[in-house]
Amino acid sequence: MIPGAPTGDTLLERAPVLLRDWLVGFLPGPARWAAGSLLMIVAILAVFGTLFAFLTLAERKILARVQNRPGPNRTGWFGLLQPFADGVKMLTKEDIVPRAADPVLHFLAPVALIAFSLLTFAVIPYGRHLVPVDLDSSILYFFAAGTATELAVFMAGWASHNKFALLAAMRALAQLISYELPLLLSVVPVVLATGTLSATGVVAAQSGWKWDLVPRWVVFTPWGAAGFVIFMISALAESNRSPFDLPEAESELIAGHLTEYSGFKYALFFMAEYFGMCALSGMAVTLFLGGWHAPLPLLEFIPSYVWFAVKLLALLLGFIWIRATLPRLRIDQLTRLAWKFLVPLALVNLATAAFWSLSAPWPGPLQLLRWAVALGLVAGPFLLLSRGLTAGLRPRVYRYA
Amino acid sequence: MNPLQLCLVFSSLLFAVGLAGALARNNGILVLLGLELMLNAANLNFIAFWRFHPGAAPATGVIFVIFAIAVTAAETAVGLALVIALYRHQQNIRLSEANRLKG
Amino acid sequence: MNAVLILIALVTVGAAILAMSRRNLLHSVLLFAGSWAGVGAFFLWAGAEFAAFAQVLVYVGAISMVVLFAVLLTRRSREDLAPGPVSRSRAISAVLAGIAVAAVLLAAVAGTPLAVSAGPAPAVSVRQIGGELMGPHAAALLVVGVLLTVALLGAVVLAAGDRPENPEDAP
Amino acid sequence: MDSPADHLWLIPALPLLAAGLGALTPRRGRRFAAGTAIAALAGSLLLSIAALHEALADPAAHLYHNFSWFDIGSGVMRLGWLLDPLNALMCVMVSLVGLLIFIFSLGYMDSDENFARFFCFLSLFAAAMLGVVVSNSLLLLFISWELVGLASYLLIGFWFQKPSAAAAAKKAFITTRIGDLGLLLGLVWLYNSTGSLLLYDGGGGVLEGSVLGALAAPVLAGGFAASTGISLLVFCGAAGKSGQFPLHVWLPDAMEGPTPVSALIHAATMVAAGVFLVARVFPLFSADQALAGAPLHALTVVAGVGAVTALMGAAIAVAQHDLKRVLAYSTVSQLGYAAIFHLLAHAFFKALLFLASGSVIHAAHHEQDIRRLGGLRGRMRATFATFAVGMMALAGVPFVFSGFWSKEAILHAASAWEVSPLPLYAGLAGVVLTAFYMTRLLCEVFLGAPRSPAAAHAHESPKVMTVPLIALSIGAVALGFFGTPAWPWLQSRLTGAEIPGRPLLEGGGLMALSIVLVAIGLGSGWALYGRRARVAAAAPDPLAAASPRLFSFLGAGMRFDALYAATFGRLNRFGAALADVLDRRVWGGAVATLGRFGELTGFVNSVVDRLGLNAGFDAVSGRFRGAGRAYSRRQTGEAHGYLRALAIAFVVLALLALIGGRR
Repeated sequence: MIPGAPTGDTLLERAPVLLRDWLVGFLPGPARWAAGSLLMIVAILAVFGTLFAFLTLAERKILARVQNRPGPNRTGWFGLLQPFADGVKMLTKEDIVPRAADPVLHFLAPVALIAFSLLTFAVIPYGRHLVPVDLDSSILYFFAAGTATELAVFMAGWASHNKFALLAAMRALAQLISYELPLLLSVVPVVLATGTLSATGVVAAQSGWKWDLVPRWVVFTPWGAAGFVIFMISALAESNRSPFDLPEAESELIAGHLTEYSGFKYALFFMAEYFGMCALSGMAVTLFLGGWHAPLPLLEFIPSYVWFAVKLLALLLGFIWIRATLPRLRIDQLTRLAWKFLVPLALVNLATAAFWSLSAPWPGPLQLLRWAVALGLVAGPFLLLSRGLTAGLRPRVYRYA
Repeated sequence: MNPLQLCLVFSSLLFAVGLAGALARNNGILVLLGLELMLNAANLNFIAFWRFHPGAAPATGVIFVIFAIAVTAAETAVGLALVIALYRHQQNIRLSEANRLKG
Repeated sequence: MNAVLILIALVTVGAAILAMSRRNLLHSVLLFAGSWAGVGAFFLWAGAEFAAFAQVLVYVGAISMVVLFAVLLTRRSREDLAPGPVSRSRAISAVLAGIAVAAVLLAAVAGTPLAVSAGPAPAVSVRQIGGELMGPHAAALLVVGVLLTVALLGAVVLAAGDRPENPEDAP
Repeated sequence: MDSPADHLWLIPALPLLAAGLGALTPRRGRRFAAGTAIAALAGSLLLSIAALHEALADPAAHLYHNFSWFDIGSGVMRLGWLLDPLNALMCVMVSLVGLLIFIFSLGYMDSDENFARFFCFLSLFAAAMLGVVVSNSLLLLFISWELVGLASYLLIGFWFQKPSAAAAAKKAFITTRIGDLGLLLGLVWLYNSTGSLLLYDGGGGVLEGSVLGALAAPVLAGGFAASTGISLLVFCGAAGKSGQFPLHVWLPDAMEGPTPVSALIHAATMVAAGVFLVARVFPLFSADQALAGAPLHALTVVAGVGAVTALMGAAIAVAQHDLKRVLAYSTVSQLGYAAIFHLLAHAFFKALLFLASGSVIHAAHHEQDIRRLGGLRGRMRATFATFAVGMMALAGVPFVFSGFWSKEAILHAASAWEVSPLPLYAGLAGVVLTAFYMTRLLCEVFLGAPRSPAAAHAHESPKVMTVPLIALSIGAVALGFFGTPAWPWLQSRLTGAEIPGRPLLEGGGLMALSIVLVAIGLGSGWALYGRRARVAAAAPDPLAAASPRLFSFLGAGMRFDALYAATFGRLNRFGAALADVLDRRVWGGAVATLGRFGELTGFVNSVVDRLGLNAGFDAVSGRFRGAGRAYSRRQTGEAHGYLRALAIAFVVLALLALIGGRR
C-alpha cells in the first residue's frame, strides 16, 4: 500500500478481503476469479440496495421533519418498514404498457438505466482493500458509464409514445448534457493535481496530513473547494434531484418521461435514480473528500470503509437537505446556470489548479501569496459571473399561451 | 489462425457491413452511420496492430485511435448538420432525391 | 483468448447488420450504439482501456445522442421513422458490393503473412499517453482541438439555418 | 569709308518706295499714285546725275560699298553697291527715259480704271532695273534681275482680261526664266569656284585680277576655261532677257501690253539689261581670250549670236503689218549689235518711236494694223515729225543722227575683228534691211490716204504726250555727237582709258559703204511704199506680191513659234503624256497589284480561317463538349452511385494488388 499509512492495516481493515478469500477458496482455480467478482457484485447490490431503501425512508422522514410533520411512522417501529411496504406496493401494481408504445424500447429503457448506473459502482474505492475493479483510467470509465444513462432516458421518453413523455425526455437530455460538461471539467483539476486517472491513485494522493492536523484532501485547497461545489451542483443536476428535478416534477409534466411507466418498471427507474445519486456522491468522496482516509491520524484505527460510508451518508443527507429547502429551477434558468456560470467557473478553476500545482515549490512566506492569489482566482470570477446570472432575466414569455 | 488475423477479419467484416449498409439505405443518417462503422473498423485495425505488433512505440496506436475518434466525432457532427440542412430544403432526407448537384 | 474476441466480433457485426436492416430508424440507431459499444469492448479486450472508455464516452455518450436528436429533427410525423421498404435492387446490389469487398479483404488478410507477437498487451498507462500527447503529439492535439471547435461551430451554423427572428421574443 | 557709293542704294529705293505706296493706294487714288511714282523717279534721276558726276571725276576707279546680308554658318553672304561710269550712265539713261515714259503714260492711260496699279508696276519695274544697274554683287543683280522679270510679266499682262495678253505675259516670263536659269547656274558655278559673288571687293572680287586669273585656267574637259563656261551661262541669261536669237520669241508678243510698257521694256531698260550684264562682266568674258587652245571663246559666241539675231530680226521686221511688232523686231535686230554706246542711242530713238506709235494708237483708238492706218501726216504733225526723227536715227542716216555714229562704231569694231568676217556682213545687211522696213513703216502709217474710219478721225495727241516725244527726239540727235569717232568722249569714259580721237573720215571706206547701203534701203523703201501709197487696207503688200511665200514666212516670224511649239511644246506634251502613262500604268499598276495582293491574302486568310481554324476548332471543341457532357452524365448527383463506384474501384484495385503481389 501507500507508505505512510502504517497503522491503518488492522484486522478489521482486511476482514472483508479475508472473508472473500475464504469463501472463494472452496472453488477450483479458474472459477475463483469469477466467483470472487460475483461475490463482489452481490455485496455491492446488497449494500446499496438496502441503502436505497432506507434512503427513501430517510428522505421522506427528513422532508417531513423540515415541513414540521412526523413523516411515515405507521409501518413498523418509527416507520422503519416503510420501504419494504413501498417495495411490495410497487411489485403488486399492474405494469401497464401503452398499446402504441414501442414494446422493446419501453421495456429496455429501465433495464438499460439500471445497468449503466450499476456499472459506475465498479470503480469506486470503498475501502483500502475494497476496490471492485482497479482500472488505470477508472475515472474515465465512471463518466463513460455515466453518460450512457442518457440513452436510457431518451429510450424511456420516446418509447412511451406520449407527447409529454417525449418533451420531458428532451428536457432531461438537455439538462443532463448541459451539466455533464461542468461535471467533467470540475474533475479535470483533480486529475491534473494528482496526475492519474485511477480512483485509487487519487485517494492515495490525498493520504497524509499537513501538520498532523489538516488532511491533504483536495477539498481543503481553494480550487479543490470550488471544484467540489461545482461537482456537487452538477451531480444534483445529473441525478435529476432537488432544484433540478424538473423532468419528473409532479406539478409540471406529470411524471416526465416516466409517465407511461408503472409498477416495477417505475420502481426500477426510481432505484436507478438513487443509484446514480449514490455513485456520484461516492465519486465526489473519492475525488474531493479523500476517499476512505480518516480525517485525523489518531482516528486511523477505524477501518477505511467506515470513513467512506460516513462521508457518503453525509453527502446523501446533504442532497436530501437541499431537496427540502431549495425551490425548483426553470429549464432556461437551469441551462443558463450551467453554461453561463458553472462552465466558466470550472475553466477558471482549471487555471487556478494549474497555478496551484506550479507554485507548489514556492518558499515559505510566498505560500501566503500563493493562497491569496488562488483565493482571488476562485472568488473573483464567482462574484462576477453570479452577478451576470441574474442580470437580464425577463419574465418568461409564453409563446403559445 | 493467429488472433491478429482474427481481428483483421473482424474489422473487414465490420467494414463490409458498414459499406453495404451505406449503399443499401436511402436515409441520410443511416448512410452517415454506415460511414461511421467503416471508420470504427479502421480504428479497430489500429488497436489490433497495436496489440499484436509490438514494434513501434507503445502508445502510438492508442493515440492514433484517440485522434481518429475525435476527428470522426467532428465529421459526424458536420454530417448530421448537413442532413438537417438538407431536410430543411426538401422536407425529407432520402438521398436518392437529393441529386440536384448533377452534371 | 480468441473465444472472447470472436464473441465480441459476432456481437458487434450482428448489431451492425441488424442496425442496417431495421426499418425503425431509432432501433437501428440504438443498435448502432450497441455495435460501437462492441468495438469499445474489443478495445478493452485488446488492452487499450483509455481508447475503450474514450470510444464509449464519445460514441455511445455523445455521438449517439447527436444522431438521435438528428433523427428526431428530421421527421415530420411518427411514421416517418419507419421509412418505406428498401428497394429490392438497391439492397441486392449493396449486399453484393459488400460481399465483394469483404471477400477481397479476407483474401488479403488470409494471404499476407502477419508476424504476431505472442506477448501480453503492452501496458500503456494513462500518464504515458498523456506524456505522448503533450510531448511529440502536442501540435496534433492542438490541431484536433481547433478542428473540433471549427467543425462544431460550422455544424451549429449549418443546422441552425436562418431561424426567423421570432417577433414575440422582441421585448 | 563714306564713299559716294554709300548713297547709291537710294536710287532704286525711291521707286521701290513709290511702288509700295502705289500698291496701297486704292483705285480712286489715281493722282496720288502717279504723283509719287513720277516724283520718286525724278529723285532717283537727280541722284544718278550726281553719281555720274562723281563717277566721271575718276572714271577708272570702281567705287563700291559692300555690306553683309546674312551669314550661313561659317560663310557670310555679302552684297554691295558699285559706282563707275558704266553704272552711272545706265542709271541716268534708265531714270531719264523712264521719267519721260511715266509722263507719257499719264496721258495714255488716263482712261484706264487700273491707273494707280499701272503706276505701281511701273515704279516697281524702274526700281528693279535700277537695282540691276547699281549692284556690285551678282547675287543682288540676280535678285533685281528676277524682279525685272516679274515687273515685265505684270506689265505685259496688265490687261489680263485679254487672253492673248495673259498668254504673252506668261510666254515672256517663261522664256526669260529659261535664260535666267542659265544665269543662275553660271552664278552657282562662279560662287562655287571663287567663293564670292562680289564683282569688286578690294581684290577679292570676281572681276579682280587674282580670282579672274584662277578662273581662266583650263579646267574642264575639252580644254574649256572655267570662265568660258561661266560667261556662256551668263550670256544665256542676257540672251533671254534682251531677246537674243534662241529666246527672242517673247519680245514681239510682249506688244500686248500698253504702249508705254512696250516702250519701257523694249526700248530703254529690260532689253538693255542683257547687254548691260555682258558689258558689266566683260572682263569675265574676255578672260579666256588669252587661252589659245580653247576651241571656243565666249566673245565669238556672243558675236555670232548677235549677228544672227540682227539679221533675222531685221528680215522679219520687213514683213510685219502690226506697227508695234515691226518696232519689236527692229529692237531684236538692233540688240544683235550689242554695244553700250549703240545701246544708249538706241534707247532714246527706240523709246521715241514707241511713244510716237503709242500716240498714233491712242489717237486711232487702238488701231495697230498699219494696213488700216495711213494719211496721218496731216492730222498728227508733231507725232509725224518726231516719228520721222526717230526713224532716221534708227536707220542710221549719216552725220546728223546718233544712230549712224553708234552703228558706225560697231561696224568698225566688227571689221577689226579677225576671227571671222561674218558679223560684218550681217551688220551691213542689217543696215540695209533696217533702213528699208523703217521707211515702209513711215510710208504705210503717215503717207497716203487714211484707210479706216479710226485713221480718219485721228487727231493730234494732247500736249502731255507730245512733250516727251520732242524731248526724246532732241536726245536721239544730241547723243550721237558724244560718241563720234573723232571725239570718243563717251567710250573713253566707259572704258576708263583715254582713247585717241580718230579723224572723222579716217575709216572712210567703211563709212562710205554704210552710207551707200542706207541710201539703198531708204530708196527702195520709198520706191515700194512712198510713191504708190497703199490704196486699200486689203491690198496686198508689194513685197508679198513679189514673193508671197517668203513674205508670209517672214510675216509669221519665221514660224519660230510653230517651231518651238512643235519641238518644246510636243516635248512637254510628250513628257506630260509619259508622266501620265507612267503614273497610271506603273504606279497605278503597282498600287493595283498591291491591292490585289491584299485581296489575295484576305481571301487566303478567310479560307484558312473558315476551313482550318473554325472547322478545326469547332470540331475539336465540339468533341470536348461531347466528352464533357459524357462525363457530366456520369455525375448523377446520386450519392450512392458515387459510393458504389468507389467500392467497385476498391475491389478491382485490391484484386490487382493481390494478384500482382502473389506473383
